[in-house]
Amino acid sequence: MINGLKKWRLFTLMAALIFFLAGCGREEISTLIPAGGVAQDQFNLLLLSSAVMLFVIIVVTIVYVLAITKFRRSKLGDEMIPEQVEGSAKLEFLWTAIPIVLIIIIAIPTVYQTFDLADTRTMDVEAEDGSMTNLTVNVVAKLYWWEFEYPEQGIVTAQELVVPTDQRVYFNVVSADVKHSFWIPSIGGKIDANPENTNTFYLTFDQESSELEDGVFYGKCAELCGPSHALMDFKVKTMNAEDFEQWVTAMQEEPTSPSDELAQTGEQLFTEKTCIGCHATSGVGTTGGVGPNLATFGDRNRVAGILEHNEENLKAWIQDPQQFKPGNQMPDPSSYNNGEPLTEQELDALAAYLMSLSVEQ
Amino acid sequence: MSSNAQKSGFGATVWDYITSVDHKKIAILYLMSGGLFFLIGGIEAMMIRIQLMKAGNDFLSAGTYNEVMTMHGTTMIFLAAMPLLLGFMNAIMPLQIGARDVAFPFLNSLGFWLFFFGGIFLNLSWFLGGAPDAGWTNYASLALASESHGIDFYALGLTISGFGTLISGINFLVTIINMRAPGMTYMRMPLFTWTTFVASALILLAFPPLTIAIFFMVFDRLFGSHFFDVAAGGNTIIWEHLFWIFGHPEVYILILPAFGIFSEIFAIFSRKRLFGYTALVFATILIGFYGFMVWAHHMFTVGLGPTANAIFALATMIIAVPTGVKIFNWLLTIWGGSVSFATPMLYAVGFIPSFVAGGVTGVMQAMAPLDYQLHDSYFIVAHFHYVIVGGVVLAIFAATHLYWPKMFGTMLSEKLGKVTFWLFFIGFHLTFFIQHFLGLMGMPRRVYTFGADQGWDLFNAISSAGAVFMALGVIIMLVNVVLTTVKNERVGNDPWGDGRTLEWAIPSPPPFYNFAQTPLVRGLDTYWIEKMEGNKEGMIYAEPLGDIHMPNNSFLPVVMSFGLFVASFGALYHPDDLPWTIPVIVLGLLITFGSMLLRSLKDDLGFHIHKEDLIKDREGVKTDGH
Amino acid sequence: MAHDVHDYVRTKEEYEYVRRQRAQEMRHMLTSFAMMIFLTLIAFTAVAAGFSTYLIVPIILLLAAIQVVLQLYHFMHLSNKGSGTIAFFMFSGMFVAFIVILTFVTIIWW
Amino acid sequence: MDINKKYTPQSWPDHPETATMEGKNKFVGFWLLLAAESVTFASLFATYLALKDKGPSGMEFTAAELFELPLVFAMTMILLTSSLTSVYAMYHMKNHNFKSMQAWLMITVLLGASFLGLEIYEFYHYVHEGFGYTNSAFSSAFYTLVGTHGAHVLFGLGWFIALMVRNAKRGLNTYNAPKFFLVSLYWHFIDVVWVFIFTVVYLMGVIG
Ligand code: HEA
Ligand code: HEA
Ligand code: HEC
Ligand code: CUA
Ligand SMILES: [Cu+2]
Repeated sequence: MINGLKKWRLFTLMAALIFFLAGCGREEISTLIPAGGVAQDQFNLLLLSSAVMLFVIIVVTIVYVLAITKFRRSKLGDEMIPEQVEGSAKLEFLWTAIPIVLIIIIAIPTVYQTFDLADTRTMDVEAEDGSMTNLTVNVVAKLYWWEFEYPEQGIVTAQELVVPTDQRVYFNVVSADVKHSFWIPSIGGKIDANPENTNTFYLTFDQESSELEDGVFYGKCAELCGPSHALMDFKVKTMNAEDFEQWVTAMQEEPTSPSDELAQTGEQLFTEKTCIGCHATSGVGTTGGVGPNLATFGDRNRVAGILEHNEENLKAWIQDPQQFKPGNQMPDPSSYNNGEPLTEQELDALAAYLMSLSVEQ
Repeated sequence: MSSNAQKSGFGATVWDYITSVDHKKIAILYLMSGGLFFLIGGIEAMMIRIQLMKAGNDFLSAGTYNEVMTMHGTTMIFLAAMPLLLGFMNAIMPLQIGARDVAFPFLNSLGFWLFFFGGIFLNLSWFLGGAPDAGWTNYASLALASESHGIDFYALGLTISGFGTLISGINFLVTIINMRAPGMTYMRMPLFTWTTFVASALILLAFPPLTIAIFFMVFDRLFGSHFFDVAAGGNTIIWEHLFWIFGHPEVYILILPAFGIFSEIFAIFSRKRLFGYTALVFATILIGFYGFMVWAHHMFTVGLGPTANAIFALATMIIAVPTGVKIFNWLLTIWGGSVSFATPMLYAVGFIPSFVAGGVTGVMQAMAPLDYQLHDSYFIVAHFHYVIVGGVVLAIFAATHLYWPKMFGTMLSEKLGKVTFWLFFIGFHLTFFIQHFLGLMGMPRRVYTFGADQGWDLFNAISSAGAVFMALGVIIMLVNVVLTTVKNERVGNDPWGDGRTLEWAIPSPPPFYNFAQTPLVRGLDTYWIEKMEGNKEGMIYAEPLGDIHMPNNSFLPVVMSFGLFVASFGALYHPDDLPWTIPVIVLGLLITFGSMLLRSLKDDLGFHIHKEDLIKDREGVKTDGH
Repeated sequence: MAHDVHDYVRTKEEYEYVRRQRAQEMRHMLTSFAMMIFLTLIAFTAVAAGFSTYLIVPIILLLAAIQVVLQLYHFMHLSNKGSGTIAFFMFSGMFVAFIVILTFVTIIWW
Repeated sequence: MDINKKYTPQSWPDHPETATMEGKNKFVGFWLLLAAESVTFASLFATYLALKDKGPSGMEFTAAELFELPLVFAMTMILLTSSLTSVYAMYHMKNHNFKSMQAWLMITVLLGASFLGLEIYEFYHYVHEGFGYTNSAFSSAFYTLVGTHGAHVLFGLGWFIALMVRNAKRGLNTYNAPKFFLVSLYWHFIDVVWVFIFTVVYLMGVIG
């Protein structure tokens, strides 16, 4: 036999516990710790709707608990035949009307926010000098990596989105192959990267990512796109407008050759081993690269979006990319190195070179 | 299981079931194969949970995980939940309306075999080069890019079984429209019959878009068309629309019969007439109706634009109202009743909080801007397992206990039944409640692994632990079935004592012709009325005892379905440039259409049971089915 | 079921009467047919004559819809008594069909 | 029901198609199938409209250039007429005039076959011009929509013929009357669909 009351207590206990634990979500990625205007709006909707839903659940629970405790046969006796009640128009009206009211309460902000978040009219507004007043980033999703182009600035980067705080940033999102979805949980809800059309939306970033434990916000691909869908991560660096300007200027400069000898060998190898055919090393450019632009590789937080950023992992990645991201589009060394794996020296050199690629210093 | 099993040998029994057109035997076939697929889907679920139990686990590889996850969803929805419900509809609905069988017994059998061969075909993919791996939603761009034949197995398998389901839907509709016993007006039909009716109507109108979408998929992948090929002007969003035009009604196809089952249970075990019967009926119809106007809530993030999103968001929220009407009417049915907590009622009582929790998260997802965060995260996984497991699966388990005596003539053990319930119920909440928070903490769905740096380890571990409880519950249920069948204690017409509708007025299991005389229905809960008036005979009859006309058994449904099965193999390997594919397609279609032609040319007039045999039967002398 | 064919033999007068009834009904059918042909002709000429697209499209769609009604109600006898349920399902089907097409050509596309 | 029972025009029921329980069931079931078919064709139409004139860059064919109305107009007239002839067949069926019914059915089949012939010619012609099934999204959608209708016509013809042959010796009874009635319903439905294909695909295609 069930004891409704006991169960209910258990439930509240569990719920309380879980709400406590929920606070432990990481601020780099939790929608419960919004770090941008859009996420904040959505979080507010979450709170509002949770309150309404909690109300619904409480009402149902009260009636429910009373019903199953008061009318048990063990209390009423086996012979009792209850009155066969047909129904009640009054009650029917009541429980039609109240939910309608509740629905209206959540419907109004829903409609408002739907239009507000889709409002990209100011995207193409030009300032007097012909430059754009707002920053626009073209996002291209590819099997398992992300490319970010800044058309106005003439630069392109990959895997790490760099954006200024406290202003609207507009995004044009499209896919180069299968469908993906662009999602930065703590900054705002997602939008799909479709192969057939460009989707447009905006986000704002309120917090500088350097304040975070990990130094970056986490971005995710949220649409199943193949074996490595789970690994199609990207990172977001937010900085104040000034730092951002600096970053853009640094990106626009032609990269200089590294001073370190090992890295210079690496640079050579990078050309010899045809890496350069897929990877650009200059920040100036447009989308369309076969592989990620590596101009900022030294500043990265991760290798290939997932591995901790150190030379060990970098070398392991170059030697066997499939091991880390099954099905990704970067070939094995054997395919461009006469069927051989790269030697340890070659790897060291390449790693040194790649680590030297930086625009932030 | 059936009484002539011992009499005529195992082979004969099997043959009898394979060729049977009796709705009760077909129901058992549905139950067995649906149950089998449920176990397969459940094992796949366990594999998912094992893989996700800790960060960076390597129990399944990335590719395999996608296959397992896809097959879990597909199997559970198409091959487990729906067939199990169709099984109960088959077993019970004709009895509830006092019919001798469904309107088209032959098609009933055909519907089953199409489903069965479709399901087998789909699952053969495991052994023939890889299962489908693009999710149960099979979105077009990924599905076209997928290299193995898995997607083709998905497309062709679901085509075959989809035809089966459509046929069953039409069959039930016609049965309910035409074959109700005298006096059984629409507003006297039991709620399970009503929900069968509306769910069948949804099948009728929702499966065609799926069939067409899959048709496009087959042609794109196997015969060179370009519906979804963006480079040639195609558009993958068409798949999404067609899939969800089907997909959303589909979830109501699942939940409405579950609602029906619970409605019966609440009335029986509260010993009380359903509160607000009329409201329940209209709520059912409304849910079915709205079900067709909300599909784009699965596509809020696709970029359809704010107008479409707003309209579909509002339309979706409305569904909470008729559903709420149902919840409250059930509560008021319990209220003032005499509630016995037998196992079916336990499930029904467990269902209410579980389903309400799942329903309200659904409404939260309907708020488009909020859904931008929730979509494709574990929040969604939590939502739909709350409504599906907390609604549909609990209903299937409840119905298993409730109708087992009616179908097999013996009661499942109450004690083991309650153990199953508690294990499953606790495990269910443990597994899925926490997934809401995983979603909110940024965990996307359909990920085969996650890094230790995301902060999701603990909750995933808890979730996996919960799944173990569910598995234990299911295993105990299997034990229960075996023990009960071995013990085989026979029960009477109305084993629960408080049966209200017609199916409880006849023996358990019913004779193969159901009602020797068609009953006369005098009101809602007609058997209850007779009982309360002290009618010793059980029912009042609308006709004198006379000869009964019955349809013949037939092997043709198996052959027809098998033909499509064969043809599908031809189509599947068609793009591989093998010489035998076209002949195999032709051969398969010849088998199917040939047997269709045979069926329509050969007059199959059935046979009669004579009055004398009926009288003998009533006096307890068993007559054989054939 | 066993007992559903009722044998009834009409008297001569009754028989004559139903024959006449049917012949008359058949004449109605011919009229509907003539109308269908006529409507098709109008649609065809409207297009052939090359009026403005915005004018023609609604007109020819309307003409097609009228033909559907004629087919359903005259040729297919949907109005017969006892056909209420099937008419309900038929219209539900057409309703779903309508929403699908409507959304595909309006709000749902970019 | 006795399959060998003979009827006279006087004893023939008013609604032979629904005189038996089987007939009633078939009648209702078939209408339901037609409701499902409406949604099927709606899906095809919606897809066609979405993909109209869409193709790879540099695609040659668009609806406005491709279609030839006179041929399609003739096809429309033929199919409409066949709808009428099948009504005649049902008229005779109700009067229990088996011979006339068979004759009108024959005419219906001939008209249907000529429709199908013209359609095949039309397709052949397009393919010959280079507008093949695998050309573009537009061509796939076009052939699938119109071809599905064509397949329905073909199936209808087969059904007509099978019934006519099977029952040639047997005459009308309440066992086969529902079958004749259903195939004629089916035929009308096909006609309705064609009216929309004519309007939406061809007429609206030509105006662009
Ligand atoms: C049985 C299956 C079932 C059922 C019954 C439901 C019921 C509902 N679902 Fe669910 N849903 C699924 C199965 C189901 N769903 C599945 C499988 C998916 C995911 C598919 C995939 O992507 O793989 C999904 C996804 C899904 C989404 C898409 C999310 C996304 O991917 O972004 C949405 C969005 O609106 C949604 C909404 C709803 C709503 C509003 C209901 C409503 O019907 C719920 C109504 C019930 C209640 C609200 C509770 C009772 C009511 C009251 C007590 C009255 C008072 C209440 C209020 C005023 C709120 N569902
Ligand atoms: C009817 C529908 C249904 C049912 C009943 C279930 C039941 C379960 N589901 Fe599933 N699920 C879906 C429909 C369903 N699911 C769908 C549609 C998806 C989406 C797929 C997609 O994204 O494409 C999904 C996805 C899904 C995911 C997300 C995967 C991902 O996004 O990566 C998870 C993860 O936890 C999960 C878990 C479970 C669990 C633990 C159960 C448990 O309730 C299962 C309980 C059953 C058992 C535990 C059976 C135990 C059996 C035995 C122990 C056998 C004994 C053996 C013998 C005797 C032979 N499901
Ligand atoms: C055919 C194209 C191709 C070639 C050749 C190629 N790569 Fe790559 N590379 C890619 C792609 C595609 C990715 C993105 C993989 C992913 O994340 O899914 C990638 C990713 C990388 C990354 C991780 C990028 C990041 O932003 O974290 C590094 C480092 C890298 N490649 C280095 C190399 C080196 C060194 C070579 C040559 C020795 C090389 N690549 C050759 C295609 C190529
Ligand atoms: Cu890209 Cu998932
Ligand atoms: Cu839905």
